[in-house]
Amino acid sequence: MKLVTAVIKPYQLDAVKEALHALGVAGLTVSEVQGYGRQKGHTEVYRGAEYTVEFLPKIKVEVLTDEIDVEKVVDAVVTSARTGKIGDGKVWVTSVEDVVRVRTGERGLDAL
Amino acid sequence: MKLVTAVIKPYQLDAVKEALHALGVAGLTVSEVQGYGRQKGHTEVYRGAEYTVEFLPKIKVEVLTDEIDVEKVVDAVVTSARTGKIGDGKVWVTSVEDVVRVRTGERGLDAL
Amino acid sequence: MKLVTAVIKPYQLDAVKEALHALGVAGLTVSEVQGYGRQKGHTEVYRGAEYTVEFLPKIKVEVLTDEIDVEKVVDAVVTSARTGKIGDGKVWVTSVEDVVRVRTGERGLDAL
Amino acid sequence: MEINTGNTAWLLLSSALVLLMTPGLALFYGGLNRSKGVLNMMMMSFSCIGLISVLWVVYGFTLAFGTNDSAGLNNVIGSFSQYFGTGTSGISEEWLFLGAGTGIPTYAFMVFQMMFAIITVALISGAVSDRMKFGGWVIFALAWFTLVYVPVAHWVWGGGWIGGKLHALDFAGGTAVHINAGAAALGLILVLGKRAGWPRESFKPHNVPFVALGAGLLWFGWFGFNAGSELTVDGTTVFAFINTQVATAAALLGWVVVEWIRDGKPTLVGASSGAVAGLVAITPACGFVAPLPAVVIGLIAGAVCALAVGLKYKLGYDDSLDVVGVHFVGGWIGSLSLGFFATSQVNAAINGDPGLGASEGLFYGGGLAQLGRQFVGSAAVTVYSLVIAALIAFVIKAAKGLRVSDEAEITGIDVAEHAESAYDTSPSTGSAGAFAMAGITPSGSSADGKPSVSEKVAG
Amino acid sequence: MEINTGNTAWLLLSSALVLLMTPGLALFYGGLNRSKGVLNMMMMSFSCIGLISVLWVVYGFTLAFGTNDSAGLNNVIGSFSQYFGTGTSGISEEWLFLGAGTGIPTYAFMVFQMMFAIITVALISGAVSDRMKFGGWVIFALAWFTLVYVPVAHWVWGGGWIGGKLHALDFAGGTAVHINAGAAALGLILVLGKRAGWPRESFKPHNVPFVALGAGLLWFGWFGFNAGSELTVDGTTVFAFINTQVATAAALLGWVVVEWIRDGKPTLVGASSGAVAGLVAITPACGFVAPLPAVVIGLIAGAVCALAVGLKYKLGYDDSLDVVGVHFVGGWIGSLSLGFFATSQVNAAINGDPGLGASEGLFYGGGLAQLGRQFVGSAAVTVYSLVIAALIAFVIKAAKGLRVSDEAEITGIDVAEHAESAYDTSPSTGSAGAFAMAGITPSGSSADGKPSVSEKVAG
Amino acid sequence: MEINTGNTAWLLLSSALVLLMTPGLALFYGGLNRSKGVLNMMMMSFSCIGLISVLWVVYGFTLAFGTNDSAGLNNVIGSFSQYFGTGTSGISEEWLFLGAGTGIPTYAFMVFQMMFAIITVALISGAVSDRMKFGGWVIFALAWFTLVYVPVAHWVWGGGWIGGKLHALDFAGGTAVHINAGAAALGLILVLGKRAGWPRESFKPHNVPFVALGAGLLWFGWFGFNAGSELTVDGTTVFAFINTQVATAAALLGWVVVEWIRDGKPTLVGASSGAVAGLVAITPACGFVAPLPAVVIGLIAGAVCALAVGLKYKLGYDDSLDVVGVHFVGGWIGSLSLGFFATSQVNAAINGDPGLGASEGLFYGGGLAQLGRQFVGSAAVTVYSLVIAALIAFVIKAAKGLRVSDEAEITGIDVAEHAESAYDTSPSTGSAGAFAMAGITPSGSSADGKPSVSEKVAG
Ligand SMILES: Nc1ncnc2c1ncn2[C@@H]1O[C@H](COP(=O)(O)OP(=O)(O)O)[C@@H](O)[C@H]1O
Ligand SMILES: Nc1ncnc2c1ncn2[C@@H]1O[C@H](COP(=O)(O)OP(=O)(O)O)[C@@H](O)[C@H]1O
Ligand SMILES: Nc1ncnc2c1ncn2[C@@H]1O[C@H](COP(=O)(O)OP(=O)(O)O)[C@@H](O)[C@H]1O
Repeated sequence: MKLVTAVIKPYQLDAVKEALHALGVAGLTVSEVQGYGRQKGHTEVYRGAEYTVEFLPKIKVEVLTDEIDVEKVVDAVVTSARTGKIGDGKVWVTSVEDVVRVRTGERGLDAL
Repeated sequence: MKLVTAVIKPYQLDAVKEALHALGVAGLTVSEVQGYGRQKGHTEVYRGAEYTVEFLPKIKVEVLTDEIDVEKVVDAVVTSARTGKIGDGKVWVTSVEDVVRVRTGERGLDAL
Repeated sequence: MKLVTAVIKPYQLDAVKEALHALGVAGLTVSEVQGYGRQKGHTEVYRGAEYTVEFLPKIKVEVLTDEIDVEKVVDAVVTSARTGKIGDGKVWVTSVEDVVRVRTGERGLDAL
Repeated sequence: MEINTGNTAWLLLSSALVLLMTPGLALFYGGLNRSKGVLNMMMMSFSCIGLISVLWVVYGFTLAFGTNDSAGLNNVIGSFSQYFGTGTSGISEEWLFLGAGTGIPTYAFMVFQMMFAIITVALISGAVSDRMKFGGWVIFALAWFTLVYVPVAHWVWGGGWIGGKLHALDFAGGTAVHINAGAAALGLILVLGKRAGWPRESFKPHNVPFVALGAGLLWFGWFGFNAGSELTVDGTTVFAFINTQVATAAALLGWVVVEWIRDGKPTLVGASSGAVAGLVAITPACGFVAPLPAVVIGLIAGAVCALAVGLKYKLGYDDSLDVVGVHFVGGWIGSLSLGFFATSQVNAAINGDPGLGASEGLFYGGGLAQLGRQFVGSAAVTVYSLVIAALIAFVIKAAKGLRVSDEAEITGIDVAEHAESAYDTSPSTGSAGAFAMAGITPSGSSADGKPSVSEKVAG
Repeated sequence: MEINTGNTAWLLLSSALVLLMTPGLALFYGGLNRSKGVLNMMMMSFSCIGLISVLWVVYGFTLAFGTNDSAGLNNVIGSFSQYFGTGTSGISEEWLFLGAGTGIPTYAFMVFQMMFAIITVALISGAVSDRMKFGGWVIFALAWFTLVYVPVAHWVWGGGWIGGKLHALDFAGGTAVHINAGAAALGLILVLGKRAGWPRESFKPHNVPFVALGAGLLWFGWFGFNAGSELTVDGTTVFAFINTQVATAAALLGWVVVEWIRDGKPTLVGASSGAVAGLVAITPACGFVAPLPAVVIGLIAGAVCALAVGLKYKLGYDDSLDVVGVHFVGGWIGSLSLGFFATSQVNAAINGDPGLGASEGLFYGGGLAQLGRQFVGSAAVTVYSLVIAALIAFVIKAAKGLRVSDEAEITGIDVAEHAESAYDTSPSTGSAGAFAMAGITPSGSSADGKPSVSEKVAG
Repeated sequence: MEINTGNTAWLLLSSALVLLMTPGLALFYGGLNRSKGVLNMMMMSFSCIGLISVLWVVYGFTLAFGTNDSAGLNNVIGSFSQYFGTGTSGISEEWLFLGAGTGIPTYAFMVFQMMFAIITVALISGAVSDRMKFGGWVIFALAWFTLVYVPVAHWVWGGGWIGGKLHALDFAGGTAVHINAGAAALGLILVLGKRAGWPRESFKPHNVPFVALGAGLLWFGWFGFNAGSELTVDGTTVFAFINTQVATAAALLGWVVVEWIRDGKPTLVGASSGAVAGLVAITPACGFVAPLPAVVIGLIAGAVCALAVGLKYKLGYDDSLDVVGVHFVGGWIGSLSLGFFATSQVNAAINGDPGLGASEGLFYGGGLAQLGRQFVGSAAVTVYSLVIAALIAFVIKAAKGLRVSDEAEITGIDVAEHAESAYDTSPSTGSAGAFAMAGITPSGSSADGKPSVSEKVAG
């Protein structure tokens, strides 16, 4: 099994969720992160003084998926998360040795 | 070494922590996540209108562990996190190539 | 490619960011976590009564990197995050099968 | 002239209380709104304090409360010169409206009425949250104040046709303030349109303790609004005071009971909203009815408004924080209640000499006469305010000044229109969170795929 | 009757100030509580405003302040008819208690005392946070108000046995309000039981600025409570005012100094709590003692209450927000202080003609007489209120209406009893957080493994 | 003596309003600060209420407002004995300063002036946020109150040289309060130094709704501050009231317009700050100028202060929350404005008999005389307060009591100095977050690599 992790722009989460839903992905887990990258943040003015904000809010999406579906999942995420502007984020894939559904104790593909 | 990641119900964290403690696990790292899955959220009423809440708060627990203990750790987490109701979450295992303890620079098993 | 994950003390983030920057690392993703380990938290007093705080706030840093640079990245993080006191945290390395840059669809090393 | 220290102290105190209502309203509205628009919400109220105070001394007061030399014109507008640019020349100025007998300097009345003008305009803002350009709001406030509030205040209280000829009653502003603002809100949002996501998303209050505290401050200040409207301290003042309390309390109960029955749970937002509904409804009536009828008016207002806030979902207008459901509906309930409960036992000026020319209510032997007058007065203000508000909005829309961009609305109007965000606690500089300790400043403006303020893009 | 505009304005102002105290209390208690119960906490106060206001005009005032035709019965209860259903017929109503000399209409006194009744009941709620059914609270409030507050107010202030026969002093409510509410809180929690997790968990305040602001609003309103209790404006009023200020300030110092010595750090929660303790203690004494003794009373109250809030850990009752430690203990300190410091230099009605029948305090040459009276009056109210409160709680418990389920307590009483949660900032609709931008609504009710409101489960 | 109920009620009400300003200020300053120092910020204000109230009755009032037997000494200090330890003996005490004619008991004036002393000291605290030891603050407050506030109040209002000989005008505290506190703030921070990270980091407000609500409460309370300063209720009182309103409104507009032009966006923090700047500037002038000049004074103050808060970046002093930019600069604007706009049309005591000895302003035919006096009075207080404040700070610094450690500053002064943190919502006991549900308590003190309170370290 694989774990697909995506760091995306917050406003794209809805689109990503829909795209995964369309693929038949049953679940996912998201969290709040802050990203630092080519997209360089921005300056803010407070009482006439300027400040730089370096970290930008991003959403991390994690999806456990079948080996066979992994390319489809990655493609779906990449396509739906894309705005074409810098800072759209990264998607990466890691290998998972085992998955368990806590409720039932089922393992492997049955656990998804 | 392995990394055991669990997405569980918030109220079960105490039980999971105790179970791991009993196994002699020395440390763990937790974070707040939002889960989407079979457990479908719920509707809320505000001023007579209904709304659906899709994401549910979950806790992610990460435990670095010895290859040998990994099954025990997974079992402990699964057992202690179980309420038997839908939405109990997932536990998965990934392989870790190296671990370093920042304080000492120790590597591998010594770093745990 | 590799994913270097570090759980560090919050106040060390600046130093870690600088150290990675010096190495030419282009991006990273951080999140808030709570750690439990040898560093045992502390007691607090409220209206004369004492309480134990077990979890301590930590920062998780994730850096996707080239296989070749991974040792340098790990060393940079470990060195810059070190205060020498208990609770400095852990750094671990996992293998990543693929990385995609969402904006362009580039894969692998080009995606970093 | 001999100043009456008790009366004057009371009117100044009441003015201060009514001023406090506007920050209270800002908090109430701000708490009800989503957090990404709370500052814009509060800024709409604060800008009214700034703007209307100055306009009031320049031309508002003279047009509303000056006496026009032409008795015919005086039915519709006050004097263009009498108090223009404040118009009074010093401390020897006497109280003119009620004669020297009350011992109240004109400036005290001017500042008291100033506070009414401020909050009436601010009330409207609750309907337009999260989507109206701030510049557009300022223009709207200025125009509506001038074209609607000032003449309506004259009609109702300044000797104009509603108070002076029709003899409709309005003790503290059911018609002049609440129906007026509520109708304007409706007119404005019909042109402005809905928030993105409405009604699909819930738009729940982001800070309920603020809502409750705001309601508490409003309640406190409203004693000045209502009991202060007698201007002097006498038996009627005391009735206005106790009626304000019991009607509001009853309305709180009324709203909460409806929720308890309908939704299974009573809420603090409901209790707070119910209190405001009661305050609104008793406003026109407080100095004309007895306490037990006040309880009845309150109960009805609380229960009816609790149902009326659902109307927007049926009729499809997005009245964000229920200005129509609470102020317009509540104002009508209060205004009509006078047709039933007004009595000279409470206010000798009913049927008195020199009196208000109004009749006792239906339940006090006055027949339907007063009910009819109340209806006509309230209906006239409803139509006038709604139409002019819509027209003003239309003009501003034509000048592209009405609505923020979709991106700004999604990013949050606080950042988009004011370059600031309300809170900087958990993921920031607080002592508890890890981001805070790490010194990660939250992104005020979110550059993510949306246009943003002074974004720097590299490589 | 000629109305005294200064006196009447003062009493109305004081009434408004005392009304503000209840939202202030809601904020103070709400901030001290955990965030998952802040709305329930505030709702208990707001429901009192709604409920008690109405009951007061219907039967509370006549029973507390009406004069019973039977002089014997009048020792224990007021009139069943005199002011029933408000009982007064109009603006010609005269002031009855103190004769026409004060120039204050009866309704002004009625509404002033109404505010006292409201806050006294609300005070109790601080002891029961996070675990009492809201319906049970409403029943309790209704029953305790009727069976305890109303008669005790009569005993102390309405011509009943404590004020009228025993001649114990209570200027503004040490016995009738604070000891009374504190004893009721103790009686109620003995039946209700502890919060889950108490005393293991810390239950720290979730919003300390709210606590401080709440204390500030209480302090402000308390000037009406204390100095308003003279009803008219005279020299004693001014003493009551300045004593309120200096005793409260001294108590703030007293509490903070105890913390500084004992825990090494002075806290803002301590300063706020100390201020409240001082306000409580000076309440019965403010119109009978001189300013320097007021400083002493405040210092003692602050220091003793700072220690007294620790008692619950020793004795094992869970008085969530220290109603017993502050109001009960502080009330006793203030009541007994009169036995030492009461003086006719400040209030001519001590030993006067027509006077209160009370003696000078020990330090003013009056011996122990007054101290004895204070003890008997306070003890009687302690026992009566505690017992009846426990009995009421017992009956509600028997009807399964007292305590929420364990699940509801863990989930949070706001969601469980009111279907709302207080804040919706960081993980929601704010502009700073990523979840906010992504439009993730926080889960109001947490379905996780616990029963929840209208949970939909699929597959 | 016959008490005037209207006047006395007004002065007591005003005292209560001014008391409320200090918690309002605490909220305003607290909201402007970062969240990890909000409690320390508020605690500095609350400690002033505790401390100064008590000191005022003991020795402050007699030194400031007593009359020194030596006419020469009376230019610089009041009586050491007249009101020492409160000094008055009971309710028969008469009003002394203005003769029996006003009907106000001395204690009412004493408590009114007490509130001024409290807030003046508290104002200074805004400059030192996040880095001053709390113990050091307490010492500073005590010393500055004694050595600076008390004599300056005597000079300006108590019959001393500025008011009594120089005949500079200061209706409600432009010189005695705002210039005084602003200069002290500057003196103190020159010794205290900058916050770690300043000016590199932004130090943005952590809770803007608190800022706005704080400003609202300040505005409300300021009516007591300004209009109460006439002590009695007369025509001048009413001028002071309306001027306070319109100048503040105009200043709000002035500040916001500067922002709109300079930064492209008007902010709520700007509107709130502008209001405070207007309140400050109109303070000395409110009882001496007409409403339209008040509008002009407000506009200027709002615009100039909006620019003046940027000075610290140029000059390099870290005035955290802009006490200098707002209170010092605004105080000077208001004080000098009297040289232009003061007129006997508003206050008969100008040139009157018995009068203040002051002249009409330049625009009212009085030439430059009054402008000169205003300059001298304000400059004298500036120099005196700045120098003594710096000296006090220097002594405290020498005793190692001035500044917290770097670690404490980074961890957050709330935890370091008060062992508490302000909020406990999202990562804690709230109902929405997962950590909350999981019962994870946020770490108040962060042990991470920094020294911490009672940290337990295990193997
Ligand atoms: N090497 C990396 N390791 C981990 N996360 C990264 C890395 N580079 C970028 N990211 C994440 O991806 C986000 C987008 O990257 P950025 O360089 O700004 O834009 P883009 O991916 O469009 O070139 C960053 O905000 C950060 O969260
Ligand atoms: N494919 C997945 N990838 C990542 N996380 C998942 C996935 N499926 C479920 N989860 C996580 O597990 C939680 C529980 O899953 P759910 O389907 O609701 O219940 P159950 O595991 O009992 O069948 C979800 O809330 C989500 O956080
Ligand atoms: N086995 C583990 N798995 C995951 N995270 C761990 C583990 N052990 C420690 N950690 C993380 O590392 C942090 C520091 O560990 P700790 O034992 O306190 O100190 P040190 O690493 O200096 O010995 C913990 O707070 C926790 O977040």
